Amino acid sequence: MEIYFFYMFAGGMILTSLLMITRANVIHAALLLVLTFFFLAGVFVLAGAEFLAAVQILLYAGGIMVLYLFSIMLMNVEVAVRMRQWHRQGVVVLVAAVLLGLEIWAVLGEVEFGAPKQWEWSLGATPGNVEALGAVLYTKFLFPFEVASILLLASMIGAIVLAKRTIER
Amino acid sequence: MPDEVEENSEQTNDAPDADEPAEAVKTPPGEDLKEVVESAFPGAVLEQSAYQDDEDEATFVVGLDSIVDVSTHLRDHGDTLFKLLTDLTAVHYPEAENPFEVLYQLYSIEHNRRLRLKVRIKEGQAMPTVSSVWSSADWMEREIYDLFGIEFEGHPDLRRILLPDNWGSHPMRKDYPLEGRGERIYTKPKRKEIGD
Amino acid sequence: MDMALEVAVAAIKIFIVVNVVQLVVAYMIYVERKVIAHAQLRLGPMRVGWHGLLQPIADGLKLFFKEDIIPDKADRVVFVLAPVMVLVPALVVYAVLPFSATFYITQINIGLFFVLAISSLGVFGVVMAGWASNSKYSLLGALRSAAQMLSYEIFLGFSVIGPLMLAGSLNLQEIVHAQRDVWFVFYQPLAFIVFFVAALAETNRVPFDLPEAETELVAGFHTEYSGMKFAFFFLAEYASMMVISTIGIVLFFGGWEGPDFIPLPGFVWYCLKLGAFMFVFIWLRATLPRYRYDQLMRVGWKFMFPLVMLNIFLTGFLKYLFL
Amino acid sequence: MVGVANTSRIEQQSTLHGTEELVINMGPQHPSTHGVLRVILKLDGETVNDLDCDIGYLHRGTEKIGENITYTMFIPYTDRLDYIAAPSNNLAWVTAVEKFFDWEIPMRAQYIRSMVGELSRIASHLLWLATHALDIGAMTVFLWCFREREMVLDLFETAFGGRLTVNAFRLGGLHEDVPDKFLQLTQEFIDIFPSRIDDYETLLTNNRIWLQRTRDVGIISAEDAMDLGLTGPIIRGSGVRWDLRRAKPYAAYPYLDFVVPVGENGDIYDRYLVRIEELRQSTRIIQQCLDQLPGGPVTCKTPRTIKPPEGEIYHSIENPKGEFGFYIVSDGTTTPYRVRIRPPSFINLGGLKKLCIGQLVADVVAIIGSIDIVLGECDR
Repeated sequence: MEIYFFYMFAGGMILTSLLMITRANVIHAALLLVLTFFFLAGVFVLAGAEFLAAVQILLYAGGIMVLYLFSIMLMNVEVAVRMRQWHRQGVVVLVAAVLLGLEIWAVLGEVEFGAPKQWEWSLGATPGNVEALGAVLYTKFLFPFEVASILLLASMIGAIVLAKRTIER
Repeated sequence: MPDEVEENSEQTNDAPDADEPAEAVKTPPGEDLKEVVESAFPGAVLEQSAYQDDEDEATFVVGLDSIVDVSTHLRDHGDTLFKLLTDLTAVHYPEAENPFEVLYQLYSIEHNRRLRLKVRIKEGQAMPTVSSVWSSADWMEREIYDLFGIEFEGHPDLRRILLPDNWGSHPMRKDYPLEGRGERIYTKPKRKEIGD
Repeated sequence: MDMALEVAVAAIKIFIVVNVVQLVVAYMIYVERKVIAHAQLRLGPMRVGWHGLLQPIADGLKLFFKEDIIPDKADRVVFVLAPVMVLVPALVVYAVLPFSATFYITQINIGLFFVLAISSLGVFGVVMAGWASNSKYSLLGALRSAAQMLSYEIFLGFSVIGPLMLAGSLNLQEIVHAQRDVWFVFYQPLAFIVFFVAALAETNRVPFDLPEAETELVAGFHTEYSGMKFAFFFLAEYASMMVISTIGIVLFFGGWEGPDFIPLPGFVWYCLKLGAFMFVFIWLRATLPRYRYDQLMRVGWKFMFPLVMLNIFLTGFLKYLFL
Repeated sequence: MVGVANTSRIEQQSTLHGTEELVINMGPQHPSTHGVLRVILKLDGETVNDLDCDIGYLHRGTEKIGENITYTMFIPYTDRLDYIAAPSNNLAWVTAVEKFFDWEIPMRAQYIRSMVGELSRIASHLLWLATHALDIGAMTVFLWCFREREMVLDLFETAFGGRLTVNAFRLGGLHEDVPDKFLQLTQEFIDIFPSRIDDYETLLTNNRIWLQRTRDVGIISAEDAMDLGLTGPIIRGSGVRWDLRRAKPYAAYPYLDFVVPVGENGDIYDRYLVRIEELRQSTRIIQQCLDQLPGGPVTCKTPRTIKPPEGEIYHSIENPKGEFGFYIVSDGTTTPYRVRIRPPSFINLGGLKKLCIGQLVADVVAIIGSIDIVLGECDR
């Protein structure tokens, strides 16, 4: 049963991401990206990481993507739609695609296919998901966690300074 | 009843009538104002009148060229301080030599006085704008332009204000027909941008 | 077989909850109209049924049969999807809300987090509606609302951390159980103030109803909507009011539990508390003027944000000392 | 004529790059433009960078009509100017025409004129408060104010038979004496009204949100107010103690005792306070009128046909919205040669641009509300 759900979510993810990169209308692309996040969250839930799933929706879909939309809406989408969408980068794209394909092939070669028995199919049953995450995050990985926070803080202050200069000018 | 009345107003400006009776018997209304104007611009007041010698109806006829200077002077001079342009309008006398009369109704809050300035102009003659003297003239001049067709030179934004842009005539003129199809004169919408 | 049964039971529960929610929402609108009317010396709806009791049904029918207008220059797909995107998250959240000790659709151990995550999606519908309408009022409303809802989501999220620290769980049932003796509102008054203000802002209620401030933006993001699509926005607004009230009740007022000396079923307690919350919402609407956009942001970032941070710090400190 | 929107200085420019200013059209069908006012706003985000008003949707050529009918026939037309406070307009017209003559208007008529004038001020200020509060989102005040406005309209009905367009006065006095019931009902109204004003103030005056929305918003200095020709409560809100009822008294105002309230900062809140105080002062004036009301006739002997001598006069009164005046040119016939209405709403609205630039779009609504315009008089 779960495997069907997995294929459903994974397939949806691939489909929506493909649609996303081919849309001329930026708003449509952004909305499709939100859908992609949803499917990703579904996969996370199947993998038993419902905290991660909720964070995925809360932060990426509910927070960051709204900000994206916010700034996109301020642009003149009609003008953007009429603009040229395909830039002459075919060669670069081809090279990148071949490289990516090779990488995927190499990774997939390592993985055993068949029943994924190491995955715990559990929906809300495991007790310690959130607790375990918190415990690990604040003990073993405290230093990287704090480093990441400071990095984000620095970038936020930088953004504010840049924006403020524009306003004052 | 009237005699029980007490004046508790903190109004600062009910005084000017006090020194009036002694001299007002002889001098026509607005004589002191005329002196203020004449001291700076001799001969600027072409005519002086007042309805029934009412102080509030004092009227000066001023020349087309001096109206802006006289207005500025009347606004700024300490004895007049006509800071409020109460009203700005026009009257059409089709038979007269100068068929349009443009009126400036001034009021001084400090001295509680009124004064009316008049400029008589010919058909097609443009008035200088006083919107640099009183900002309130902006819309009122637009209204005169709209309803009488008098142009104001130097006006920042002279467009029709009450009637649609493509209204072909000026209805407050006396020759504007009151009924019939004559009043419905259309012109194509003409985008006239003055000051561009 | 078991699974089929489970699915069937869940489906029945979902069916009940969704329908009851819609009916309750319809009558909440009725109650709001009545309460505001009486605050304003009017009678409110009086014509349909006894004291206008059937008014919500009549309104619903009217909205069903109204002509559905899609503006010419609108982005049709997004325009049609937007009301759905508003309503669905508002209803999905009901999946984890505990209405009583026994009546709920499901309980998951990240319940509260789930609620916050899903209700944060409502803003998409609003932004989509505003943009797809291709109208300047709608766009302004959507921009305002996106900024407002995003900002206040942060305060809402932080304000629930205090009670969470006391309860030690994200599971809504367990949070309720943790308040058997004392409601958290007494431990966490600061958090409750911030929560309540953020709740008003999240649900676009007076004094934070800027996204649909009718005297400035006509109707904000849903200016161009009519008929059933408009009804969806309406339903969603009131449904999320109920959600946020329920969260408030669960976090601060002991959920469905009442004092022991008054023997009332849990569901009745829940309804009473919900009614009280709703009444305050309506009461505020009848009393207060509207904040301005920049003032709203100032209230949020300069007043509520420090307050809620102080609350988290204090809670942690005191918990460390005494527990 | 129809179908073509008027050009505006402000037009939307579309570019892909760079900051774009949003041009929005507020009105003529907009809930808070108080009628058919169209305001074109150029916004940078939510800040107003430029503003242009498009008026004239309600232009009926009242001045032109005035040139072609007799002086008496014009009284009902004045009702339709500031229809929120119709008796005030009647008062302006009759006092203006009476300035041509040296009639002795009976004191009873003068007192009733003042009284009705103040009632119409109450009616107008109540409608202003109602809509102004509604614009800022306080919905309850709206209906509370309408409760009292309804009472005032009932009073008009008792006295003159009309509610909105009252046609209250005649040249030379009143058409006929007011019924005793009117005086009695007015007394009743005056008795309860101050407590109702307290009710409004409870909801607004010290309300933090109301203060935040109105304080330091739409500030206009006294000098600027005079420059823009603003009159009435707006200029008093800026601290100029000037009221035509005091400066150029008419009707029974020379014999009445009242205070002219002024503000300090000239912001929306001060205009609000000034108008609220004017409501109280109007109540006081009406009380004095009722107490001092003399007996006797209500109309003087007037000729059968009103033929003012040749000449021109300007006369204005303190309407609820500001200085409302008439400039009349008489050519000695029964119809005026020229009637010019000095419309306070029109001229006050001209100051809107100055008040709004640099403010937020939400403030534009509040500022329009605080100017208190009525388009019937603005467009004439």
